[in-house]
Amino acid sequence: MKKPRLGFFKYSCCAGCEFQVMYFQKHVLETLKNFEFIFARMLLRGGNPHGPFDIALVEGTITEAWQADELKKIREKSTLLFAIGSCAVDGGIPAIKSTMPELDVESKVYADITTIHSIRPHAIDAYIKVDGYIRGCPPGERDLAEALSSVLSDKKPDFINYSVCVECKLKGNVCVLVAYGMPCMGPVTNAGCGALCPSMNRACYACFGPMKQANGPALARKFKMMGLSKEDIKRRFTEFGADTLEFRRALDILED
Amino acid sequence: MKINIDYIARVEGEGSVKFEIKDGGLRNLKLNIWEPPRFFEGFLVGRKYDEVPDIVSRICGICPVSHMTTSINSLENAMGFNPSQEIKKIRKIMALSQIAASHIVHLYVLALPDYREKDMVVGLNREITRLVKLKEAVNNVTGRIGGRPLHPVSMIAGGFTKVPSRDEVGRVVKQLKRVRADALQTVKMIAKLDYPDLKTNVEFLALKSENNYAINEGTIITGSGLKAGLEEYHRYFSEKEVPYANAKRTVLKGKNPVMVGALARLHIKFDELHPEARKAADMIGFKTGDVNPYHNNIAQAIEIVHCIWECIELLETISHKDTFMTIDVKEGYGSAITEAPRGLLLHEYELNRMGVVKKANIVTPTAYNFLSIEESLKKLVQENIDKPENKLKLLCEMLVRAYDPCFSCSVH
Amino acid sequence: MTGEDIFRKFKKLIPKESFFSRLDSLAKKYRLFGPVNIKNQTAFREIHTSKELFMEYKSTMLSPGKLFIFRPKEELFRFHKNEGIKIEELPPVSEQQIIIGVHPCDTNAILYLDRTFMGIYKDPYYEARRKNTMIISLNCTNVSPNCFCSSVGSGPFLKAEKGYDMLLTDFGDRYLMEIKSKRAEELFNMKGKKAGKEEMEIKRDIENSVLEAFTKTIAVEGLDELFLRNMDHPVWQHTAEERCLSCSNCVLVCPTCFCYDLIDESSMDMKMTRRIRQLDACQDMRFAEVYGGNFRQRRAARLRQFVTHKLNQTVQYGVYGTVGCGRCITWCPTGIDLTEMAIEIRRSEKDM
Amino acid sequence: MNRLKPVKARIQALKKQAHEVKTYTLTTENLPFSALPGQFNMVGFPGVGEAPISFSALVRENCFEHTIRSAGRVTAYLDGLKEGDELFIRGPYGKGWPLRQAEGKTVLLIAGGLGIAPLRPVIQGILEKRGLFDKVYLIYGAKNEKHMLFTDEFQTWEEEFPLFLALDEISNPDSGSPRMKVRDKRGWEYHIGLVTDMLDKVKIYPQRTIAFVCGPEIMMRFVCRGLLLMGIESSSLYVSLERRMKCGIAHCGHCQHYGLFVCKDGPVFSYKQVRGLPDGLL
Ligand SMILES: Cc1cc2nc3c(=O)[nH]c(=O)nc-3n(C[C@H](O)[C@H](O)[C@H](O)COP(=O)(O)OP(=O)(O)OC[C@H]3O[C@@H](n4cnc5c(N)ncnc54)[C@H](O)[C@@H]3O)c2cc1C
Ligand code: SF4
Ligand code: SF4
Ligand code: SF4
Repeated sequence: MKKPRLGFFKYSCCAGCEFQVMYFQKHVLETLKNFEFIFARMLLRGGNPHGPFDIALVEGTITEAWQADELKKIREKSTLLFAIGSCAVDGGIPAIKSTMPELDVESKVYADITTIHSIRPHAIDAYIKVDGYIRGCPPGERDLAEALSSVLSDKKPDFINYSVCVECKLKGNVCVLVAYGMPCMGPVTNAGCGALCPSMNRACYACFGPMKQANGPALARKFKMMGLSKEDIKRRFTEFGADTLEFRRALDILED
Repeated sequence: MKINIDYIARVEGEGSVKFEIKDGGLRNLKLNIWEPPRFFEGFLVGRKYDEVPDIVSRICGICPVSHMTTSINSLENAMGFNPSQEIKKIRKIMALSQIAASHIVHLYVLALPDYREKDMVVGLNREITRLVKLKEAVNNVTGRIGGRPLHPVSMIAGGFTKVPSRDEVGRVVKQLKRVRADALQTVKMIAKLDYPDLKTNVEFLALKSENNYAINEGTIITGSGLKAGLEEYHRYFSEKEVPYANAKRTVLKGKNPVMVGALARLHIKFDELHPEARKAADMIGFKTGDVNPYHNNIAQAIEIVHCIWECIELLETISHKDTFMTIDVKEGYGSAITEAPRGLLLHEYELNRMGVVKKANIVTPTAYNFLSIEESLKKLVQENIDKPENKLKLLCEMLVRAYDPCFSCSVH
Repeated sequence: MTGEDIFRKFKKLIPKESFFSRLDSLAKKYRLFGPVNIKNQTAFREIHTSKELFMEYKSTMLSPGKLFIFRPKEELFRFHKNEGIKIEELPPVSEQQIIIGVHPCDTNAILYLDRTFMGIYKDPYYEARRKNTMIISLNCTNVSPNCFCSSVGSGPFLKAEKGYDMLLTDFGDRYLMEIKSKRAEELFNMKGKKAGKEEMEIKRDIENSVLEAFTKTIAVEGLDELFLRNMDHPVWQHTAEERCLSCSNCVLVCPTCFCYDLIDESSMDMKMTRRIRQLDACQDMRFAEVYGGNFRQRRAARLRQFVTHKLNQTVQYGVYGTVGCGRCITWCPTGIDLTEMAIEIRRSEKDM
Repeated sequence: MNRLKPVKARIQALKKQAHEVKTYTLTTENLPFSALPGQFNMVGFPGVGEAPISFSALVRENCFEHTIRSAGRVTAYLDGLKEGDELFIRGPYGKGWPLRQAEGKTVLLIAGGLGIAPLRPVIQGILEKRGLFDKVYLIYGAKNEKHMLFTDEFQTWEEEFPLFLALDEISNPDSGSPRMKVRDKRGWEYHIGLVTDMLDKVKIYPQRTIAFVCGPEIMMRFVCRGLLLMGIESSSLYVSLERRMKCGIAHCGHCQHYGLFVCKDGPVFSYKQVRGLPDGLL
């Protein structure tokens, strides 16, 4: 069998996703063996950024115009293109920037912002069509394995898209929201982490981003009833969801 | 002749090197870090202290623990909170395991292929097997305590939300013990590589404290004898913007370009290294005072040994007591400096009385190294100016890689 | 199901210590599960000695039936790819096990699961475990605010006569032990005072006093028709939009919800695929998705499916889907209460 | 017996029926098993999953058939298989069409789109024992002529009973003017319009008529209402429902339709049984 040609592209992010492939203990040997790495800046010198690729993995938020242009070219050269990691999937941490006036943020960091060319941060699907989302920050092992093994067996991947609560219950954790009153984002967050935070006695902070059927406003209302301040609620919904409608919608109920 | 290395592969983040050779001389050498800025220091303003560690952890996918620990130390400092010895111990275990993991990846995946005339680690099967084994063992330490090795979740201001049980710790230790031989093997292998010659006049910079290999706290010490406490930081260091790079550059006023990281640490605090690591250094004939930046790789290998041995010792004394304490939220300013895998990392914050960030500043290892990378590159090019372009380019890339820069960190 | 053979059902008063020490003596042959206290919560766990048991518990988040008989997640098959595909059927683990202290609601929930997994089509995994599991039920004397078992006839005292092995009632320092199966009779043939009329009267008195502790009730008469008349009642829409998170907690903690998903996971070397069964939830968007649409696209429709499956839809098995344990109310992050929804519907009909 | 355990089946023949639709002629080791028209198998592949698929022909000469449209994960994978390849099946499951009850009666077969597939075994059953039934009509509609399935069997069918064919649109209108009818190369005449338009063409005694309807739920809704207006009892109307399914044996709960398990109590239901239930369109 011919090895699928793999390209890995990084935009604005911590590069953790590309690293997660190395953290991918159980599967790292097979991954290296089963794929032909055509382009992966962090793993490979040289390489061919122009493809074509059987599978392209794109990490990072789009924060500069050239990235969007390059991304469109990669899309054209790739049979399958997956967004990997919360940055690429829904804007992730870099999108927090969009909760405040852009120039304010930029001038807090650089005295001279004339050399800065940032645009409003967006997930990659703001610019191109994406074949699948490998969620999480860092991406969940199960979905990453599902994406790669699907390419190898030529089928459509089946990604997890229920809430963190489902994994939490499957693990038998005592719910930290109901039992201990912690402001857990689990009910609106896409699973894939194995309900990590509740298992570690803390509230989920939504690093896997919103699930498709999330009801942000309802959870925000609950937090309000629990006594969280408007600002605190806003922060919870914008840490990993500043660029998502599901979470942005939650802020509407804070207006009155 | 213009020489462009459009992007430096196998480093963390995005940067390029450009220079010109004219009339046999070098002109305009620039390390252009074009990693796009994400403005962490900007959007941290308005966020509450309890989410800061989770946010700053996303500055870097290789040293998230360092960013978390440094921010936590600094926030606790701002609120006048003193963590227990036990908390400090576990934080050190986290840091050591992450330094080891980072070095292991750097040596095997990023640096080694050059010396084996390869573009990528694929094909080096024996090494990959050792890499996976070592990495699994050290990641397991970070992962067991933190919940996951990358962007761990149990580390918060005030301590740890959960600490693994005695049995779990026992298993982790057992696994660490099993890779000790692989760590020593790594030192041997890395020492044998054929490093290019280069002498630089960098100023080493590291943290130091008595009786232990300083990681999460200590006094700032330089090779030429400067000693500075955290409160004096801004007297000695300044940060400058560079028009051609998105990263800022940190300089030590009135001194040579500084170098931070494993080589600097070994130079400054060789005596505090774990005896096994010192033995390993002797075994390969490592001498302090070595100013060839390429040898940073050797220093990293020695540090892996240190980290694994010290981790084992610390893990064996975890007591499970006082691993979490509540913090009284207060207004204040605080800062902290630690040793990240690649060198000094500074975080400083100003909080209002709700614990909301009013001001944030982060200085990363690569910002310190920025200038000395450029200076070393200049020296390297000048000394090898007659070499064919391809060879010269590779030498430059190898040099940048030897510093193990993290461009993502430097442009945060 | 157990208890088919003829046996002498006995009723005895047994000192608690001797009951527990009998349990301990069984620990070698049987895996024991029971309620234990963890950080002011009670949960069913495997125990090694009866000292771990906390029999005075109120309620647990997960029910024993959906932990130890129907498993939340289990591997069913392995497909090995090696020039052709071989199917390896993983036989259900069939260790002998005893679940101790199962409240009447949860016992009834197991009887409900039996209808699904041991009806006309038998699930071999469930069946094997069911047969190898002894159920020691415990009449409930600790009512929680969300319990409404008394309204739907599944508690607080167990009325079912078979399908479990033993029924305990707390008589202070003794248990009233009522044997319901032959194997229980053999294992617990212990010395104790034979219980007669008098004890049964005491039992009734305890039951009556427990009945007074209920704060939540639901009127079941005409419930079926009530819901069928009100499929488009505004309560569905506004509860769903304002409060339902679609997080599926309700379904997962429900002791009678049986829906599952089959998931295939392949190893990266492509040599092996595991077929795994895992609890699924009708609150999930994908649950009812078909080509060209989704019959429960709306959040309100999904919420209604859950509530009516518990309080209506008795055509399915001829009994209510709820056992009144109140878990879905307790563990719903926004506290959505199916009994209140029924009340709201009833009230609006009265107002008309 | 473990009913979740699939068995291997080999693709003996593969035939492209229409856009994205293929008919798979399969054989397995555990033949012959007996299946009824309207029943289904769970068809799938390890690592990909399973999907419920109706028999489009029952077991004959050690083979049976499924006609599958590439609609999602499992079916798209099956679409990539070739003759001689293996796939996995388990079944048969469900209640089929009540063919015995149709004996002696006028039989209306009404199909929309892929709905013809589960009705094909009924047609074949009728053809085999034509004498047992009174008048038979087939009304069949599809999006356009390219989506018509089993067109090469129309000839045989028409020898025994009339066919009324309808198309939503013509795929390549050769003239701009709107037309009510069109003929294809083989001479089949298609009405342009809805399946329900064709109900006028059949002449029946409502009390002695039974109807089997299969197609998209919204189409079945209008057809059934039309048939009720013609005077047929709702208990003599049968429809086949589609719901998501994972197990096929009334365990996994996915196909629950208001207390009914479509896999066990259906997929064929009398219209009376399912009319007006919530979460459905009937
Ligand atoms: C009793 C019965 C008999 C049947 N008989 C036949 C038959 O004979 N022939 C036949 O072809 N079909 C038949 N079907 C239908 C077939 O089972 C379904 O089309 C089945 O869903 C296909 O499975 P799949 O895994 O290929 O598709 P799935 O992946 O399950 O997709 C099903 C639908 O959901 C949509 N979908 C899936 N995932 C997503 C997503 N992430 N986002 C948006 N939409 C999504 C798809 O677009 C598609 O429309 C029958 C169904 C039943 C119940
Ligand atoms: S998604 Fe998270 S892990 Fe991935 S690159 Fe972004 S910050 Fe890093
Ligand atoms: S702890 Fe959080 S994720 Fe877990 S069930 Fe409760 S709300 Fe959901
Ligand atoms: S529980 Fe939430 S924040 Fe924690 S790892 Fe999972 S998705 Fe991320």
